[in-house]
Amino acid sequence: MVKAGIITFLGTNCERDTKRACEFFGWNTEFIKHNDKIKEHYDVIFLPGGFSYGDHISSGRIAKLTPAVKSLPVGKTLIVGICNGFQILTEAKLLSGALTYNENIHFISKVADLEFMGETIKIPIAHHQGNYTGKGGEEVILRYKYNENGSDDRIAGIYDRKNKIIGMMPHPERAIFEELGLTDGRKVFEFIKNEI
Amino acid sequence: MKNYKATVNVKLKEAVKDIKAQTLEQAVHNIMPVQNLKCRVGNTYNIGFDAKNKKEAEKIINTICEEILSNSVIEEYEIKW
Amino acid sequence: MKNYKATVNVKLKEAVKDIKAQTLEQAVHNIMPVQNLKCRVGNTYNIGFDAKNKKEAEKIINTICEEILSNSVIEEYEIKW
Amino acid sequence: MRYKKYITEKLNRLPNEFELHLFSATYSEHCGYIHSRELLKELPRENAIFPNENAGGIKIGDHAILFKMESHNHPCAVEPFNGAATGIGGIVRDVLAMNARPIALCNSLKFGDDKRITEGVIEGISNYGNSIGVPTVSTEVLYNKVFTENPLANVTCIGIAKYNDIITSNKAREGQKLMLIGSATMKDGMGGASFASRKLGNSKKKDKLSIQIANPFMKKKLIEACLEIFEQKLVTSCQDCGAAGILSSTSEAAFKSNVGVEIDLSKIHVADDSIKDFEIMLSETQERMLFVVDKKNIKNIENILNKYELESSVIGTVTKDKNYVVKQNNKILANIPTKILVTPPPVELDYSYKNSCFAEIVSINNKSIYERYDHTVGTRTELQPNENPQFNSLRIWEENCDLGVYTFSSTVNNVYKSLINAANLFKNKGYRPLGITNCLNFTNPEIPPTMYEFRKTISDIKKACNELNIPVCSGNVSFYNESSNSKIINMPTFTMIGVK
Ligand SMILES: Nc1ncnc2c1ncn2[C@@H]1O[C@H](COP(=O)(O)OP(=O)(O)O)[C@@H](O)[C@H]1O
Repeated sequence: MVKAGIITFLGTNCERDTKRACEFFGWNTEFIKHNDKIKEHYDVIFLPGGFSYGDHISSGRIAKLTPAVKSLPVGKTLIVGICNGFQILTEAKLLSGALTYNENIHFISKVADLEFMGETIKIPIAHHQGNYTGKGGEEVILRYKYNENGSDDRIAGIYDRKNKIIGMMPHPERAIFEELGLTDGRKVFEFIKNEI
Repeated sequence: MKNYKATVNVKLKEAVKDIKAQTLEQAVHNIMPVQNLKCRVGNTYNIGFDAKNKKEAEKIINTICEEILSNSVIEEYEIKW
Repeated sequence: MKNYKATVNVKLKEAVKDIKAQTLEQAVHNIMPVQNLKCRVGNTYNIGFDAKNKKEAEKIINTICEEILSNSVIEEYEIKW
Repeated sequence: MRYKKYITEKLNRLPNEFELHLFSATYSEHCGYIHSRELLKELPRENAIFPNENAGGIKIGDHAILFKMESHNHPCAVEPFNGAATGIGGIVRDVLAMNARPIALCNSLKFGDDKRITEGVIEGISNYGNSIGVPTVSTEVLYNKVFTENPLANVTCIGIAKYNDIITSNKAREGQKLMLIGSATMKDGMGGASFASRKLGNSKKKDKLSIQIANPFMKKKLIEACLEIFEQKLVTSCQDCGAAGILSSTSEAAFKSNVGVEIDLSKIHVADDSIKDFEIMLSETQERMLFVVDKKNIKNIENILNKYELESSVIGTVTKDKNYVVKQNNKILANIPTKILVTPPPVELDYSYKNSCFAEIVSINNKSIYERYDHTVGTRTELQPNENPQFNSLRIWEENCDLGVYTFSSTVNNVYKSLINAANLFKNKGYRPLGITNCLNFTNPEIPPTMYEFRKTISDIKKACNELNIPVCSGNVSFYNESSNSKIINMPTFTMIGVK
């Protein structure tokens, strides 16, 4: 069985959604506190979405300083940053580039069409600073079909295969349940599972 | 121990697009005609604290700038005492 | 027409709670011990534009400050040329 | 002060200046419901749970859906961003205080021609709701120029709790301790309660002191910390610190519990040493909660708060004698029977009729507004806003059902019809309407035809709810929505919930 860890920072708000999604796939899921060093083994570690530290100073800026992030088992365990988690990973320089304000300067919350593994999928996006700039060597795994926020090359998600780190702005954990009318997020979680 | 005060200015590097500045320029154009308008937006932090001496104070401020106030991928900073 | 450049500094009034500064102080304390730390956070705008003369330039900047950059209820601003 | 004679008679002595400050808040329209409390008693409450608590609601299976609507009209007129944001902050605290997790936000906004207000309010709602991770699922935005100086911002918070774990404010017992949790008290929001009960003056200068600063990050920490503390059953009673801050939270808890309290101001954590005694009592500093706890639980509570980097202080004790006592160290500043403090004198109500003007109100709701609100966080939202931004459906995983949510407003003449229409909308979509919360936005109640229209509104709500067999679970009243140059059209706002 897959063992997933979800790091919770002060202000994080998608940890329970992410846990619910992991549990839908039958994964054994637990929270990791921001001020604990990661010692245990996990198959995958999520940095979930939400406004860690209120996005004060800049999104992801303060979360990157926490013991949990500093002790991430880079290269050993698959690490997945979603939304604010992606911002934290770029701030920590674990992924290249940076996420700045959306082109229209506003928060954007909608169901976006995304290009993923050769098909178009529908997943919610909800962010204020999702405008991706300055890609490095990572593989692009998710692209906005219509450039929602001004990102270079319509980039919505990247994957550093060597270090096993994924970062994405869209929220696949919000598109799992039939009851909510969106299920394409399952494809992203299946991809994650295959990369473990 | 002595009290030190520094002002840190953080701004986007020249090459990075400054969305807030673009929005500001648009907002200005919406209320009045201004020619050749060019804006840049940054953050300012006034920081006061105690340190043994100037050298220690500089070390503290540098750490704060590098670790918290700026992201070297897109931003640069300037310290004034 | 002449080109003018101004730097506008907008900050919260003294009596207003600076929630970003609180987070910053906490973040600093979490990475190192600093005594008597006091922070304030503000925004800086570098604005360049053409105007007939200094008087017109001042009028433009004042309008921008009042109408767009600051909120007189909680903020105050300072202009440097 | 207008009620000094009344107070003197009741106390059988002259009140001191500090006490008068307390009365000026508790006897304000905002806290005392001077013009509305008698009429509100007529609202149908059958099947509602906790209609007199911080938030009322409906029972579904083993769970309770608690919801309440609140206005933040005056603060939005003065400082739109913080005004709207703290409006959400306040209503979230009402739901949180009952040990309910906030699961959705709704809003009804009315704007005129002031773009800065429109933009600021929308940004304030977006920033606060998104940051605390509570989805905004239902939104109404209306325009008419009468709202230019007096915008209306009504927000609803919906929460879910295990019915048996609900915490109320009426369980304080002698010997227990009062704990103040969250932000250090400072001067922000000074006099907010009396401020909201006053029409906006020509000069906004004085009003500027009354701004409350929103801190959604602090609120998010407070939500998680409170729910963790409540889960461990460490708190007997809880009350949020809203209008008139420490004063109203402690006096309400004391009154509802039929006890007294003794508060020591020197124990309260403050952010500003220059703050005066009465300012500590009345400050509306955001992101604070009041707990009533057994002494033995304090340490455990503090440990949990530490994890969330939250401060607290033990500010007083519950006493038997039903008196409201405030001290600064050993000096007694106030000693008032609690009942007198929280029961304002009756006022004469003027129900005379006068023609009021008619104004056409149009919807300006569109995606450039609702796309700024995170509506999918929380994994409950079933509908996307593009079809009908005012109606949504939330998955109640706990009870395996769907909760319809609809926010709408009405003119005074249309109250009955709009409630019936709303219920029909629910029925057409397969939902059974369960209850409503409301916010009554009116002009100066001392000037006709405000009270006439207010009474008509109450009686039409009553008629519609009786016919639909649904209760009014909670609500709020906002009077004085006028400035020297203009006044609003009186408009009640509703959030209806239903189940499928
Ligand atoms: N228009 C209304 N309809 C129904 N209940 C109302 C209305 N206005 C106020 N109430 C109820 O009166 C009580 C006190 O309201 P309020 O002072 O706004 O509460 P709080 O102090 O918690 O914000 C609450 O239980 C509230 O639900």
